[in-house]
Amino acid sequence: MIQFAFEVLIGGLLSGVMYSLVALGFVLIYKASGVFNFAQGSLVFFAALTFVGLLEHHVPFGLALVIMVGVMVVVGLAIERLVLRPLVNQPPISLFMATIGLSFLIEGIAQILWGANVRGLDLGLQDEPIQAISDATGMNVSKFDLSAAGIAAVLVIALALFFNRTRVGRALRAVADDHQAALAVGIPLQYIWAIVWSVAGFVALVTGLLWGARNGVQFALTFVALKALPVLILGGFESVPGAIVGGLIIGASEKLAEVFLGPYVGGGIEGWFPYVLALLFLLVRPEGLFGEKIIRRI
Amino acid sequence: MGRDPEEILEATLDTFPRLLLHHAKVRPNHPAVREKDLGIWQTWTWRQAADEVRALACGLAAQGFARGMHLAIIGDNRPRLYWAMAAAQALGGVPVPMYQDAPAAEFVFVLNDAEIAYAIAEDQEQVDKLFEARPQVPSLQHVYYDDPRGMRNYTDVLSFEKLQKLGREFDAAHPGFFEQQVDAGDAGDISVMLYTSGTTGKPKGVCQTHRAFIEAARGGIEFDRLTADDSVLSYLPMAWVGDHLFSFAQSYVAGFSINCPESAETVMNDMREIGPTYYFAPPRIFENLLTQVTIRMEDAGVLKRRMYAYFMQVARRCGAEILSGQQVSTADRLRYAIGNLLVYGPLRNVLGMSRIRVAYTAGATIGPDLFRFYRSIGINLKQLYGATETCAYACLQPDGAVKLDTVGLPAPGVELKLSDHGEVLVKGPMLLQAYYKRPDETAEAIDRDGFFHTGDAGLFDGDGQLKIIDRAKDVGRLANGALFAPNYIENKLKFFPYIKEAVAFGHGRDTVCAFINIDLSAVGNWAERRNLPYSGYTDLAGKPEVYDLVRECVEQANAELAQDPALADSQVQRFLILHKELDPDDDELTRTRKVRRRFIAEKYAVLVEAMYAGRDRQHIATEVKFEDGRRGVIAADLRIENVRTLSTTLPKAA
Amino acid sequence: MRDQPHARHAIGDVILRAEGISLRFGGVQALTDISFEVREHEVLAIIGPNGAGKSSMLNVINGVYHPQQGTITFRDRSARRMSTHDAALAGIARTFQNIALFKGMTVLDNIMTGRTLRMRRGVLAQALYLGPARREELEHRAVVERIIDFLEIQAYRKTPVGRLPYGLQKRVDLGRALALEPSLLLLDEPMAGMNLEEKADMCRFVLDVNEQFGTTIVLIEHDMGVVMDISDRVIVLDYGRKIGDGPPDAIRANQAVIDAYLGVVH
Amino acid sequence: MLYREVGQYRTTYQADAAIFPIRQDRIAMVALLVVAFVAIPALGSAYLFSAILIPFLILSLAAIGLNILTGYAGQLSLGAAAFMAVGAFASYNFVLRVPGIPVLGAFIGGGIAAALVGIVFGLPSLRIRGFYLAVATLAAQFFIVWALTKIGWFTNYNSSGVITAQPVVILGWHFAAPREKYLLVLAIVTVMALAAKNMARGNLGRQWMAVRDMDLAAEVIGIRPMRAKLYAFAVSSFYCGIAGALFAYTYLGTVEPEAYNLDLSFRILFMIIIGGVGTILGGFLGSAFIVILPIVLSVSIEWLDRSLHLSVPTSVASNLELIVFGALIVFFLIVEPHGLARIWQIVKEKLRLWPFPH
Repeated sequence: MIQFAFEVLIGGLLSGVMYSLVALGFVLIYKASGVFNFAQGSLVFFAALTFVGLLEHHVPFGLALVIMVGVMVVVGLAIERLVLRPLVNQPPISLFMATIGLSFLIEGIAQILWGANVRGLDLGLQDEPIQAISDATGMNVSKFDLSAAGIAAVLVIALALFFNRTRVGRALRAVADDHQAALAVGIPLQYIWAIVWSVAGFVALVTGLLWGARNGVQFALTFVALKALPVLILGGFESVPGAIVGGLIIGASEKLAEVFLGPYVGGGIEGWFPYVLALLFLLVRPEGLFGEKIIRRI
Repeated sequence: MGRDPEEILEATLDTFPRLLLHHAKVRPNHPAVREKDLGIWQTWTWRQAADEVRALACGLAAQGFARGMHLAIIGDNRPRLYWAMAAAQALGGVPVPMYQDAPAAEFVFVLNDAEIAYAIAEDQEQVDKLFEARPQVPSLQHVYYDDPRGMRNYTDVLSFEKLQKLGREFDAAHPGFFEQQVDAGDAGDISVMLYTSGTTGKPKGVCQTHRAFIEAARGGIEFDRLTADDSVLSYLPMAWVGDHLFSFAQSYVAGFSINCPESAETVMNDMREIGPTYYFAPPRIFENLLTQVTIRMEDAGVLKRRMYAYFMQVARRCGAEILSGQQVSTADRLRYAIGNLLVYGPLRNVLGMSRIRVAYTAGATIGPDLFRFYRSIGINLKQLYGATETCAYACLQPDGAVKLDTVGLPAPGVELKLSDHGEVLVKGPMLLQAYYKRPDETAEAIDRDGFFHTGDAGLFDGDGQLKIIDRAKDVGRLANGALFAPNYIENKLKFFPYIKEAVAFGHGRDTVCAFINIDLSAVGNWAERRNLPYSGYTDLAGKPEVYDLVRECVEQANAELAQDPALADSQVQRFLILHKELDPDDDELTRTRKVRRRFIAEKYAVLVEAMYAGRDRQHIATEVKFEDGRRGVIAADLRIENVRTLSTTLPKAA
Repeated sequence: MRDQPHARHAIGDVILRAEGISLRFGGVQALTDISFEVREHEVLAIIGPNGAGKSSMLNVINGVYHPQQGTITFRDRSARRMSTHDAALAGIARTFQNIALFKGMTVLDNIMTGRTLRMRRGVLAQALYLGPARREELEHRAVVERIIDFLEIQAYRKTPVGRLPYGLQKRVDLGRALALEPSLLLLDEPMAGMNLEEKADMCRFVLDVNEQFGTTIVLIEHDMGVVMDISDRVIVLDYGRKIGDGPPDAIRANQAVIDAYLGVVH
Repeated sequence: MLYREVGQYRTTYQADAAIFPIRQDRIAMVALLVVAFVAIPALGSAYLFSAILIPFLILSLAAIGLNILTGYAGQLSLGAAAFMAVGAFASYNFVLRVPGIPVLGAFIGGGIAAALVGIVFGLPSLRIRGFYLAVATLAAQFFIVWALTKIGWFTNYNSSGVITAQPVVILGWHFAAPREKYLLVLAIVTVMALAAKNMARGNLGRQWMAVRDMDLAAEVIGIRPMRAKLYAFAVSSFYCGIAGALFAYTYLGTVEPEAYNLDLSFRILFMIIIGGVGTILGGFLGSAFIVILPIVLSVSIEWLDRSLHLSVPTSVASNLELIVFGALIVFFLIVEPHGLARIWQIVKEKLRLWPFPH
């Protein structure tokens, strides 16, 4: 029993890492431009679908990967230029709604380009238990999950480094703290935004590939965005570590809940459990795990 | 109810207090006064108005105001100030409305001349001026105010409420007092004293009897078939004879409602809301309105401007004719109908003139184009002629016989003739009784046959309509003996939207020269459209481009003058644009904005000489008074320019 | 407003007492052990260099901030943590340094919001616009119209406040506060960023309020001329401490104050 | 241009505070109502009623509801459809389990149920703002739909988890034909729209807008932001609840909880963005737009098919719809954040000032 629980927990944590990955996409953009980018999920979907589309047209894997990086960067830039820049200084809510519209737009385009039916995506990782671990502990830990988690972890660390070590990263943090000040000290906002959006595009690609490979490339991918929301609430919209920790918590807890609570209430509670969890958490700590306390000024 | 036959009724209704009580009886719930206050049109019926007046009159009586005394009334058009007039009259006293925008210094003379002991002021501003004047006005004892704003620290003033409260107590204590006072009144009593801001010298108090104003009012009412259901916007100075006739006398005779705007800034809007059916405005207001219309239309899109231009041209062609019921082709009638839907109707609507049945203008000559514009968009604008001394009632233009350059036929009950010098003489029940304490001036103004000398030079046209050329005393002669009518020339110039004021010189000289005041809003707008930067009036006035603009106007005016042999010689040869706007506060204009030609000639003698000496530049520094009383100096180096003139022999321009 | 004017109200006894107020934000010490009194009908000015804690002081008085130490006693109610709502109920109104009007609403509606505390009708009555709800609405409209008239903003009644020039917005802000018919009115830099004429008007309004309705006024102001003209008493803050308290002339002479102000531009 | 306002002066605040202070507007409104209540029922076809007008009206009502919460009170909600679901299923159960309850009564019951649920999910708004709150409403969206699916009681243990709306009988009159249903919906929507307008222009509406524009200032002048927000949630959910009930009883007939999914919530959100945030009119304009757009699209695609013989796959139509919607949202947010309602308002102002441009 305990063992099973542990197994579930690990599974949860592993998928949690991927939540973190998605959440990271949100955090980046939120930090830089104060936008909650609801379209992140659609980007993931778009990325995965296009990638598969390329493969289907016999584009070699590597090349497809390169192309996709380019595509996603371009898409990211386009969004920044065509949607967000005109909306700069609008209330955050309008920006948020704009990204909702955006997500519809992207999903529509993606499906017109590649059709709506579910595709498989093979990254050469089998979703099978890792013998070694099973033998040692008797627990099933999916090879795929582990490696996916690995990739995700690498990316997360890379990004963290990027934002803490590089000039751009520091500039970005300055922007996040105070747009005016950033402008004042001569940090080119729009340049920063461009970078952030292309990075977000890239993150979306990776996420798309991992999730796509796991659950098949399908419209459901867009819901990844919805999954990321509670993660962000736990972690706080502005905190990279928050996104990571939040992702793990959500991933683990939802799995546990599904397995141990689900049966009593008829299952399928993954859909809302993270939210309720996040909400309860919110009521205790409105600013999230790592967010700073808001002082209301007049 | 058994109405007495008209004439008996009229006989008994021979003073304003009696008229008031009459309306309170026959149309108690009919609106008498409306005022835009606290966001809505507060309304008083005739009965309520009568009660207010009663309380006020008794209050004044309680304060010792008695028959024959004078009550100064100072402020914007407010119901309570109109009631104050009736209240004073009810007690046999005489209301003396004064121009509210005059500075304290000007108050002093009138207050003393009229031996004012009681004064009702609208608000703190007016009370302050009264108190400023008080040291020089020993007679002034009692001051009352309408609006308590900021008045709490004032001593020995009484609020309107307080006065009325005293009045109600007094009324209760002396039943029948009010009625008995009203009964004691007589048609021959002085009903009001209006001070003429005479173009020269100190103002004179014109004493008018109840009879005079009631006759004048009644004449006008019958002439234009006004009824109790008409309504008028009361926004012109209460001290001005026109307002007294339209907003007081005629309202009391016909029983129609007067409407007081919320404030000076909101007049346009308030007019739009109320939509008066009977409207009076001096030409300058119609002029400003038209200027605004033109300016605002210039901001419109191309299509709209085209449409506007087209239908305006249609209107110019046949609008006035249709209004006067003349012969117009069906095609034009159709075009006009469409225009009425697309342009004229909406325009009347935005101007607040949709419901106007009769509109009058007077006080100065109105430009033909201006006049024609309003008639052509279907507003029945007419001209009248009269003076303070004739209750603003001497000539009226009858519907259907409206001309651009006349002031109409002698009004009912008015006898009118020209002296051999061409001066207009009138006689009738509406003549003043006398100038207050000026027997000599009175004798001078009214000859032994009882004709009043208006001081205007005029002539009758073919249909016996009167045409005013100029002030009789202003009509001069050029050195070559040709006729020189400065006003006539100035008006011709002022008809151009870009020219606000003009002063022509030429008496005893061999040519005519002129000062010009440009219209800041019109020229300013013109400048902006040519993105011509300017820092204010003086700067703008000095711009060569502006000089060119004005020169064109002057040349057109010359062309018109050239058409009339009698006036051809008074074409303007040279002009300059003044560096400051002529201003009543600097005594350059009268309160009714007539130019004080002599005064200006003296004040700017150096400029006049420069013009005739043929110089083309002249430096001048002028002291000016600002609203807040501070003084300053405007100095400028003025250009003087020549203008092309035409010889009479030229064929008439179309 | 057409009621009988009263002469200037004589300054009465203490209605507000602040005792040992200290306020911190995280590490920042905004106010340190501040005590003072406000007397009925007086005009009290709080001055001090930028960041002296003036606004924080007002925010403490009407319950926006809760001091870590000290108590505020208003009339006989004494509290450390007075909620903004209690403050409003008790009759404390305020205006804001950088105008906090409801941008999306007209001048009329903005001032109407100030009447909320006095409006009782329920949702259903409002939804169906039943007699009582309608009557209530119109009664309060009448009151608000008097305020509009008092502040001479008739011409802008139905204009969205966002479109008004700065000076007028400040007036509307004052009007909204007046709509509470407060007994204590807190004005946070009512004349900041105004031109001479606007300042003169605002001064007149402030004095009129104080004199016509006897409202006690506490205001923050930088313009020393204004402060000396209109205030009965002046309190000086510097770095969250009170360094002066007394009639304008005394303050003008006070050395500590002068030092605090050295190099501060007005 | 058609306006003739001269002489329309007001002597009472009552008249000044009227919903349509200008006579011409009142006339137009009456005319519109006559058309809606008399002309259309007389001429309209069954298709017009059940495929266009009924959904249009119902969604307008939902949009009005959401607009009260998001437009007036400024609380972004992504769960409108969930509250519609509550209204629908509650009404169903009221009719089912309360013998002899009038259908209208059941609808109101449904509305109230929705309002209560709304308050529950509104509670977080007392502590959290903006996106955080949006997430709370998302939670509502998922949780409610899940609960209605999983808990059999709601669907009366129907095997396929759907409910079939009982016949609508009011005072013995059976509303079966599309025309009758249309009239019923129209009547309800008219009344509720009026009520909404009254709240919006009254004390409640001012509190909502105050909280939306500057909540701290609102608090300082004595408004209780919490109460105002909860009222907004309650009223908004009530409107959505009624709309949901009508959706089931007069439009779909047989409904599964999934009919009220996130997608519907988004559509309603789009309606108020396109229609106009913070206006009652916006609800109708937006709804009309979003109901008609797909029809226009599919028709034009069909036409393309037939005329150009390019066989467009059916999926394209729906995706095209997504694209157009998405693009429009972005477009409106950028170009006219106040939506069609503002455009209409501008046109009206122009007409009033005609021939002047401004």
